[in-house]
Amino acid sequence: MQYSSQAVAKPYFVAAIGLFVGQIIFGLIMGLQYVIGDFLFPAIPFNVARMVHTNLLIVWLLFGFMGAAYYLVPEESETELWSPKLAIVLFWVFLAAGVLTVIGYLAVPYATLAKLTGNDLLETMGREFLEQPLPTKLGIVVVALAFLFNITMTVLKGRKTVISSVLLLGLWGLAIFFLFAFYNPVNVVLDKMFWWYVVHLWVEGVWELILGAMLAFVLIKITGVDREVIEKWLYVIITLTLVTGLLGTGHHYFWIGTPEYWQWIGSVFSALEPIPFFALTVFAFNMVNRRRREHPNKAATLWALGTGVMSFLGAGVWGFLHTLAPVNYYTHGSQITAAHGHMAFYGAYVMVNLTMISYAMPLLRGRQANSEKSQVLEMWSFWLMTVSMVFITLFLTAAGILQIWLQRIASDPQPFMVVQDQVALFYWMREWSGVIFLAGLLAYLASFFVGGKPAEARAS
Amino acid sequence: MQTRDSIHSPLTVWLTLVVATGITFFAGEFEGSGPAGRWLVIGVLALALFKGSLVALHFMELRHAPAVWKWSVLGWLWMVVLGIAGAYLKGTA
Amino acid sequence: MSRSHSSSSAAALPLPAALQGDIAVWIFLLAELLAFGVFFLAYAFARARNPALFDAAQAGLDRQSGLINTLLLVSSSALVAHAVAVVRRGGGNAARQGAAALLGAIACGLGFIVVKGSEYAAHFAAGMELSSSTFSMFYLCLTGFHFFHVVLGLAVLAVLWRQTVAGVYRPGDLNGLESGAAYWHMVDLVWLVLFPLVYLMH
Amino acid sequence: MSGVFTKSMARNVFYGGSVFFFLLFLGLTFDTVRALPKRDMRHNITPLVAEGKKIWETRNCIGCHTLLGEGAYFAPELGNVVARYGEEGVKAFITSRPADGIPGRRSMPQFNLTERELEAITAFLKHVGTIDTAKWPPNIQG
Repeated sequence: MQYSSQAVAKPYFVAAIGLFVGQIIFGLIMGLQYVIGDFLFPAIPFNVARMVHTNLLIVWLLFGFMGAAYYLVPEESETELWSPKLAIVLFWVFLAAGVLTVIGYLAVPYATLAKLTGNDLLETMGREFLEQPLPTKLGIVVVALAFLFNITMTVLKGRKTVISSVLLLGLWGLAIFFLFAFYNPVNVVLDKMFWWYVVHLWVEGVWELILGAMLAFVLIKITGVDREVIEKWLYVIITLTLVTGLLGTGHHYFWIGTPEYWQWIGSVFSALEPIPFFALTVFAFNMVNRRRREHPNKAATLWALGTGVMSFLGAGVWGFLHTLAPVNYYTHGSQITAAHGHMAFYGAYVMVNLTMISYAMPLLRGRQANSEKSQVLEMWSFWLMTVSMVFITLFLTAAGILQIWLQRIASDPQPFMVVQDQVALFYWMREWSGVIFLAGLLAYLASFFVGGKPAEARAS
Repeated sequence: MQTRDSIHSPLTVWLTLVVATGITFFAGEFEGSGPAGRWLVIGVLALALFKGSLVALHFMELRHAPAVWKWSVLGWLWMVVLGIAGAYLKGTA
Repeated sequence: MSRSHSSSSAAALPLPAALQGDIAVWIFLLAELLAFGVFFLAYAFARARNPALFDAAQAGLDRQSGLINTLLLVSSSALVAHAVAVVRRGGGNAARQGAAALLGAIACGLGFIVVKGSEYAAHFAAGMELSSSTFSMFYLCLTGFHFFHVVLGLAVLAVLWRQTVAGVYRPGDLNGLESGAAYWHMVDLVWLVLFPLVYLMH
Repeated sequence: MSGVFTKSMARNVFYGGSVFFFLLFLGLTFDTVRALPKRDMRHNITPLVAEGKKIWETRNCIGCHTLLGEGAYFAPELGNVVARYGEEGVKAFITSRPADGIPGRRSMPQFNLTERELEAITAFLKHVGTIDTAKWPPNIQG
């Protein structure tokens, strides 16, 4: 850690992991509700648990991105952060907004929360991933703008590198596309169309820029390969991302009332969307193979390689599985979508955050890498979480295929709930995989506290 | 003194392309249907393959580029044109 | 490893295999070719399912302008190739000759825009739009997607022309010119497949 | 694989390519917004339907159900529910939800909607059912 202001990233990482644990706990609650329908009903109905699960996911990933930015921008720009104090203030504001929102979800019925928080003034609640009350949404915008101001000022007064500029581009894109959350027309088709600007252009657009920048930074530090090579490939990968991802938005415009030409454009371009993830994996392995130093932090290297592979599998392969219109006609709104969602989010954005945290946390605590014991435990957590996520995805895919057959393809299609009862077995197996995932996560937590002599840093 | 681009100067390649385009156009104009028409369309597609290869090999100078780039572009051209021909024959069958 | 070779090398050594232009551009080209290729095959198979509709709608296309556009693009491509050859050879008025060739290429490109634009104007006046029929969707998507690539290509050629006039490119150091040329040839290559597919196949 | 590979060219290709495709995306979005009125039955959106959408949102129905296939996969698709059970069927189902849920079964909360609110939510779901979704879902089960 070359600049003292990088220490600001530490609370962000801690909060990120804390909220991550919360997200997984509510995921387990929901997993159980899938098989024991009235578990915790009416105290925490499924929709409330889901809001908490999905909102915690987005918030902790944002905490991770902000922490990563606060860590890598000073080092990339070779100058102190513009205002560490502002970063700390924003941390508490964002954490407070997040916790209050979750409490609001859990404490009062959603309709009451809407009335209490001025939804009548401007209706922005009640849409998937955008359930936050108006004050929280405004809080997110304020925090995002102040954060971006803080980071941009740091870059402007320091060295401009490709990594920091790509990261900035991704973060500014994130903030700008979030503004569409305030557009909620009565016309359902328009509402859905521009809702996808927040969701798709995030996770299949600007978030991939952030992912690329973070991974490139970690790879430069771990492998010591010179910056020129890594930054060239970064540009190529994010070019492929935007070239395929922008028109790839069309694969969300198949069945929501938008014209049918999107079925062709959406299918063709989203079918090419796995290419940047494949290039990312080849890039990551290539850099690690051509490494010019043996970095003691083996865990972070494993996370970096894992990010490439799992994002290609989850977002790339599982995405392609149901992105072509004729296939999507049957899989739309089924468990196949849920399977893709889980592995894509974990493989791409959870893992890149854990890569960053696994690389930066030891440095923030004053050592090059954790002790051998701690890194072994961390690698255990990597495999436990990754393999259990693969199983969650496989079980949901199986449930989805069976669901589609029974409910949509069979000669005498059965009603939704009748089908759900028949796929309950897969939901049970998914729940057990979820428990193992939690075990992996707890192992990850433990790895921070398992002491022992830190690995002496051979290389600089 | 043999330098790379003097073997096929752009002029000769250009003339060939213009002639091939003329032939393609007149073949396309022919309103024949049935087997004769079908063979004409295959001929047109073959000409497209020929013209495409000319542009790729000479204008894009792929004829002395590393094999991976040459065969990816030529491979693309062949697969697309053969795919079109296949779809065309399936369509008219 | 900058690939520098001087064209005035006395012995005609077999020159090392060299790619025209920058690899970054070529990766982008292959992605574009892949997108166009998938669209072409989608068109071909959609047509196979409904040849009658496509043939009837195709009759409404203006084959003459398609021919003129092909000739314009092929000539423009040749001029760009000529410009690259001239600048690579170097010598007294290489920059001037190269710039002139590029200007010719831009003129042909503009010609393409005009011809294609008038075709579109006629179609739009006749009420054709993206969602009026499968054929119109494919026709506008394919030719439109290509049309905007020609527009982008003209912008690239304009930059290349300005750089050539300024004498930026010299033998052994014309990576930008070669990259732009490769992109422009790709746009021509795609049209060479698109023209028979959309205009002539029936 | 010899050949020049410069960062500046990679940067130019990035900016050129992404701006190009973003403009294409905007153009297509503009065409879509222009072509929508023929498909989204916006002329049928009455104040009652608008009120229904607000109830749909403030009860967070999307937290369990899917609407035109988008949302949560815990409970049935509601885009075509009025076609499946009819308006009275939908109202009866909503009003008859037991407050404490059904033991062992996935349970829908009792929202205690007023008569007006019931009319509104049903009108909203009826309207959504008329949107031209290119013949999705595959059958009445949704």
